Amino acid sequence: MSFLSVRDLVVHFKTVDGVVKATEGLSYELERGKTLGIVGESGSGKSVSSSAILGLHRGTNALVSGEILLDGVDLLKINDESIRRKRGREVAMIFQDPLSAMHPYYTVGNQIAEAYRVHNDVSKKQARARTIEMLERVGIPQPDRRIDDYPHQFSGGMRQRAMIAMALINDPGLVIADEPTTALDVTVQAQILDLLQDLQREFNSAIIIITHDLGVVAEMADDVLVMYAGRAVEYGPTKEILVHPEMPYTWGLLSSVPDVVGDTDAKLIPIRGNPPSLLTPPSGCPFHPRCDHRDKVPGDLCRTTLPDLTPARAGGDHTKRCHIANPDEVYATEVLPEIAPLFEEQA
Amino acid sequence: MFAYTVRRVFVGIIMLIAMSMVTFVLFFASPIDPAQFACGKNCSLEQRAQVRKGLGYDKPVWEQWKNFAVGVAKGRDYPEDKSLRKSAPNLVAHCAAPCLGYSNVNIATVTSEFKTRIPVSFSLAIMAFILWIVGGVGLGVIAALTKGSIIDRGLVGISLIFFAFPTFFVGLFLLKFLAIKWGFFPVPNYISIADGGVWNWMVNLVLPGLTLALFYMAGYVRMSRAFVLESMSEDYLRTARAKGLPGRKILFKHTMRAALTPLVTMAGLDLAGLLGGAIITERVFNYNGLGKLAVDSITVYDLPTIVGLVLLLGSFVIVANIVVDILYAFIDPRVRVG
Amino acid sequence: MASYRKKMLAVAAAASMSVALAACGGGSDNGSKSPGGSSDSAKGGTLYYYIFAALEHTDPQRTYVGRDITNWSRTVYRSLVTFPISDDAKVSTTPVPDLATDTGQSSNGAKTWKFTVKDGVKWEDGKPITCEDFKYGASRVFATDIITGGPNYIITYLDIPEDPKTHLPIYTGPYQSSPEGKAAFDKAITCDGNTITYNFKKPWADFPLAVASLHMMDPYRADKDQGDKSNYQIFSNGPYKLEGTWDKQKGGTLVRNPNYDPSTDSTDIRKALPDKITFDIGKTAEQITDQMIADSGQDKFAVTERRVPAAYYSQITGDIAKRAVTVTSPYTDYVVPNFKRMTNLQVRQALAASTDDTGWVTAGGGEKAYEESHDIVNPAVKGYQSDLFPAGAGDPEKSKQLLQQAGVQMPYPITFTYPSTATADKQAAALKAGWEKGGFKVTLNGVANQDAYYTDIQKPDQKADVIWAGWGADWPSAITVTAPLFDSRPNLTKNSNGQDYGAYDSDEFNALVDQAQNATDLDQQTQFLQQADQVLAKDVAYIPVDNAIFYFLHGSGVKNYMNTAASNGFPDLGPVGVK
Amino acid sequence: MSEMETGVPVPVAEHDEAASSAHAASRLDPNAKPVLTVENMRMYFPVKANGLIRRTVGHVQAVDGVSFQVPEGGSLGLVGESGCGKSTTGRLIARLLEPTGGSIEFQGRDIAHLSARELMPLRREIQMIFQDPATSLNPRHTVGAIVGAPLEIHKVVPKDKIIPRVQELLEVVGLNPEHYNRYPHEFSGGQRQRIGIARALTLQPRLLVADEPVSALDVSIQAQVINLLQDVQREFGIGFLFIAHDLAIVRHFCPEVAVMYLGKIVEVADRETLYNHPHHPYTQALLSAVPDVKQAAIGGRRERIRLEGDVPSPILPPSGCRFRTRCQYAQEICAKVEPPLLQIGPRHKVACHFAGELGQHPTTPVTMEVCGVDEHGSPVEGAAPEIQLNRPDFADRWLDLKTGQTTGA
Repeated sequence: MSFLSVRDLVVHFKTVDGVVKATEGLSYELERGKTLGIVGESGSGKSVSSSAILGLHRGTNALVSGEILLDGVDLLKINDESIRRKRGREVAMIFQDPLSAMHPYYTVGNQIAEAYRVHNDVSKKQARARTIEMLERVGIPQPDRRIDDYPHQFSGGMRQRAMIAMALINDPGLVIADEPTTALDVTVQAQILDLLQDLQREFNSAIIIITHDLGVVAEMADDVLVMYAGRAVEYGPTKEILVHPEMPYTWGLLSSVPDVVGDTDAKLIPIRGNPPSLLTPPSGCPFHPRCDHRDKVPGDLCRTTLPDLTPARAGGDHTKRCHIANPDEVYATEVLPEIAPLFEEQA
Repeated sequence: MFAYTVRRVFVGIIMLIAMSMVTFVLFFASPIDPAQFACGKNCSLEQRAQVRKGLGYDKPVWEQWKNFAVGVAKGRDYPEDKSLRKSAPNLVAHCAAPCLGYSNVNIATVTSEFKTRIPVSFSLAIMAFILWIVGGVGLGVIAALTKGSIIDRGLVGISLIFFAFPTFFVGLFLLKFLAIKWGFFPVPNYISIADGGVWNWMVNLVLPGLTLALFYMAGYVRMSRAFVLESMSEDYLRTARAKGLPGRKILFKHTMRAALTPLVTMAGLDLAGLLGGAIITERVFNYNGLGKLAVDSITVYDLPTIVGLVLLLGSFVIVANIVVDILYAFIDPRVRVG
Repeated sequence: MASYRKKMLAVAAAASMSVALAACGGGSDNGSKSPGGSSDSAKGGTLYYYIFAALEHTDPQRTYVGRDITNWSRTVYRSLVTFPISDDAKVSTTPVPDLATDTGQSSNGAKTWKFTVKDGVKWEDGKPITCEDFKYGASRVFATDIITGGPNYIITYLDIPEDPKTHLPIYTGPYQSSPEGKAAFDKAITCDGNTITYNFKKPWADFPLAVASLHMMDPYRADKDQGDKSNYQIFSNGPYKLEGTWDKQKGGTLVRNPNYDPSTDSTDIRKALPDKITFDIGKTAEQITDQMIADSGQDKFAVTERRVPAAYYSQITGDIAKRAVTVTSPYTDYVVPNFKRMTNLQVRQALAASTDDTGWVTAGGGEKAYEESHDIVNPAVKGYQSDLFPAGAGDPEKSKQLLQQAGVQMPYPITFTYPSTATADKQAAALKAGWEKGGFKVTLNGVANQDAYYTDIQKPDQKADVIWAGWGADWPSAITVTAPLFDSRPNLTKNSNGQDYGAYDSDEFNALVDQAQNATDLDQQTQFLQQADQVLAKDVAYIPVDNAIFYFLHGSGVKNYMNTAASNGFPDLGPVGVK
Repeated sequence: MSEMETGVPVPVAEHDEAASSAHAASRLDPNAKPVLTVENMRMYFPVKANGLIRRTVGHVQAVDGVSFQVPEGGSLGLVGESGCGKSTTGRLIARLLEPTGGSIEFQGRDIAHLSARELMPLRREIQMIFQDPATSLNPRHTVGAIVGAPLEIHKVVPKDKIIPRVQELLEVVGLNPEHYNRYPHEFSGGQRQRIGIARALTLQPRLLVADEPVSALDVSIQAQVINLLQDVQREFGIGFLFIAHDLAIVRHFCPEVAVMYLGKIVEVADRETLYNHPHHPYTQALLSAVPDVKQAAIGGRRERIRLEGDVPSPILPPSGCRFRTRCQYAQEICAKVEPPLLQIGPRHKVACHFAGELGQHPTTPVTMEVCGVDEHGSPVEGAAPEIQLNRPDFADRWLDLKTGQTTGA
């Protein structure tokens, strides 16, 4: 059994306008020392599903079902106090905007030490020593002095380092990084991603990295889960997904993002229309209203029937949710030539 | 911080000077002749001119203001008639520096009038302040924590009712039932601590304090509820939960501190406003505080008292602003000047 | 001359937000009840007097509020002559000797008045009251820049030349005056032992009435005078004296004056039964009424000058009603046509005919607040005539007929200006309804700024056709009513209509006023004034709309409670006792 | 411009189709005349002392001596990390700020110090698009009012013609023209940015300052908006100053790109050169830091150049070269002499003493001659620079780094 095993996870929110189907039937596995990248646009359910692991939806209007097995324990079945004890100790989270994610009125050190003391019966002094140690580990210069700074006195990169220190101080088995670098500059992003990888090696933790940036996924993740309208639409090893994507939405993501290398004349092909409402998701394949390859599927299948998550033509652990019979060929002949000749040669 | 405070005080003083000027100008721009008022209605033009001279209102406005300013610095005599000082010295009142003026209506210097009024207004304000902070914030937090429940809606609804009722109505209501009819409280009458001890002072302040507090409390219930709710949706609270902190710690350490900070500003300024007198409440309960003085002096066109009050109340607000800012810097490290 | 009292109280009322603008103060005994009971058995105890607004002055020469004039008369300030205690208005408005041995001797066609001060009368410090003290008191009125706010008739009557520059007497009071002024004053008022003589430039037939009604001729001790600083000083010569000092905001307590000798006084004027009288300032009408209804503790021994607010009328029943009185006040409300705009007599007559007096009174709160009025002169004032105006609900048919005769377009458009309050708005609406039935088209102009109201309506170029005003006599003679209000000569100037708000100007009327002022005896004077009032009625110079009613509660422990003409309709402290 | 010409010509309505069609990157027209020429522009924000008297004790040198050109109908990209001064530059160009020094020549006229009144007509010519469409649109105004407001303010068209004009504009940016009476919150983020673009187009500007126009949008939507901006540019011949931190987006949109660091332009070049042959260590680090899908996908990522630490404070920038504190090639001269923006190719300028392609940085300063210093940065007598430095445009002659000689085309 995997270290983390999410099975058929459903997260719905009851609102006055109706039920928001934020996550539908989501399943994935993750081992220690490995990284899973969850990719999707805003509102695709990627953050919501991860918050469910920490039980952060408890006590809200959310309806959560399915199984989340961490080390064999179903996190959805245990009581509030038990999940609280796991938070920050077994599962830690790193958030997108470290400025708003830290309390402005308490020092950085206070907030990190707090995360340590709540799970460990240690003195203030011990907690402080441990905090300094962690700050040093995440690369904050003069940690014994900076520990008493307030978040606003840190730069964006340092704040995110501090957040990482806070997340890792209890040596958690699973770290969920929710858009950890979106608010950061590109050079700082590179620093942080490097740091995360270093720490992962050191602590052998499992990491879920949630992002909209395929580049980050490509560099960080062993596996990728592409989400659209609350569902997994493609899932598999990163390299597989990026080189042989079999789902038109993944194609769209690849072709609508320009790159800094390669042919400067590469075209930018946007995905039509807007992301769907989770209140009234489209029937059939949720992507069909924006899909340019519907014509390759006979009849009205895309509109009426939700495709199953089936093994990709390329085989392996790669699964995708699409009715197109020969997606690998469509990609190779129709999509790839338009966007990146570089891939053509390699593929 | 020190330099900042000194600078703020300096700006405050300049503002007070400007306020006193504006008050002088506005006073004389009013269609009512203060001399006519003092003289009475069956006053001939000639007599009125005499009265105006006696009050010193015959001089140009700027000169009157200048005399006022000199008085603040050095003190002055009333009336400012050197020959009268010689012929009938016992008629002349001396107003020592800092002289805010001498009221012909109250037959007293403005400062001495303030000395008797300030304790009344302060006592009332502080009693009200304590009641409304304890009640308003406490109930607001309860409402926020039970958001959407009957308790929440009930608290918000009741507070709205008190907010909507005019203060004089609430005041008369409390007075009539709690004091006159059922006798739970004495009919309020300001008794200083020196005269009647802490207990008497307090018991007499309960009803007027409550009258004021109910009005403010309503706002504070809703504000603290909103702030707590807002704070509960902050990212850093999600962080606190993700850390595995217990609920109690999240509420008291993380939620409350952030939620109640903005209240400090409002409470400080509201308190400053109240120190300047609660006009209606003082009227209803016959408390001779600054608010009642303000109404009385405006009705009888008592310029020295009006100017003095403007400056006093202005300085309350200015001081409160400075204090609140300093306080805020202690609460919120982001505001500290680095 | 005039009604300062009125103005001051109106302002106080506006500030209190509790009482309609119209009416307060003054006195008549109509409808007052005097519960019986032996006065002697009520000796001792403390009487409480609840007052709403702070007193402007306690200085005798500056006191001008009817309530205070009579309160001080009964307790601390004795005058040469004063009014006795009586249910009978006629008696209680007829002066009797007080500090003087008689009610004064006039000569030289009422231009010279002579009084002799009684032996044995003393100040609170035991020193005798001398003629010089009277003279000093009168002299203070001339310091018009310091002794402000009080009645100052003697400035215009006393035989002292006028300074051509200031148009004021050359004598400017005891504090600073030219030697010539001082000399002129010394000639105008002379002391011969205990006899004081006043020399006037014109006849003053009702001088004793003025002395009894006001405190301007009271004695004053020069060594106690601190000018403006003495404003709240009470240096007594009556049965009580002030304990400690007068607190402007809270009032003060009167206690017995050991140097008062009752043998120099009369129980017809002062019974002085309570040992203490506490004036308690600041309670609102609502608060006072609540306490009076509850009638517990000290409230049992309390009287007040605040009228019962209309909201409480329904609570005054049974035993409580026994402690309530309605008194006709000396205050009359009236409207004047603007003679610059309503020049046609028949139009004014139509206005008078269609005036719905009954509607006005009902809208104002009914019989406990107002009564219909027939004359601008109050029923308690000498010269009152009950047949000048019919009052009632008006006669619209007659009004229309008059307008037709006048040959003006109908409906005839008019603007009515009045000080706006909740009650006054209702009353104005009632008047409007009546007038419109009578063929007018009425635009109401309620003035929200009450303080500026009188200044506004004094403007000669004002656009109002009909103007509301109120008046109360300074002393119970019509000379203090119609003359100051309608004599065009002192009133109408380029910049102001003075108190002649409608700019009424009649030689016939002015001549009758002259005759009255030059009359050497009161009856003769009254006769001229009645004729003058008839001229006003004939010209429709005014239309009276109401006399204000006082509706007072008092505590159950108050004995011999009375509201007399002498006390201007307020509780009379002369006879009252507590048990 | 006459009244007649102010109307907005309507291109073929393409709405959604236009938005979804594939677009190649914009191309450089080397012969285009400049619409905007900025020379030595500086913006210093005073820093007040904390003492009793609020003395100015220093300046945030947000923009310090920046020179560049935007060609008519072309785009110049401005990239850099937060705090580098790129947004301030944009706001200066749009004259939302008045520069401390230097000139901003727009259509041949220096607008750097015009008064608010003189700027009025100019506001029609230079428009701005902001990052966050949610906050830059007044939520209480309808889309029609927002887009039509400039028409009303500048009295360009009669009142009754405003609505039809607004509808045309909405059509141009691919929105349903019937939605002119809706409010901003009724639109998605991408649609709101379209509204912002329509508003900017209302007066047919000659220059658009686009400050991070797509960074708040979802990835799939970013491409739609970028393509729309390309359409608009082509259709109306608008010059763009395109400010973004996303190097890939800039690369796609702008044929010419300037890289800023701490208030200065460190490198400017045509796209090809800048992305494929960057010569400034900062540009190299920046590019290497961008996570790259394709490279990663086909076997490991590029070697990343690690930049240590944070950007120094713009109040007290390092002496000499501002990048030297984080630069692995820095030597003595870098602390002493500020490297000039030196032209090293037909359309390539770089401000570095050791400019060179990655891994081929020279060991001796290339700027000794132009700066008149020796390799330690000490002045050398008699050296006279032959080349004009820090000019906004590109000269015909430049310093060839390979030969060390001044050459020309």
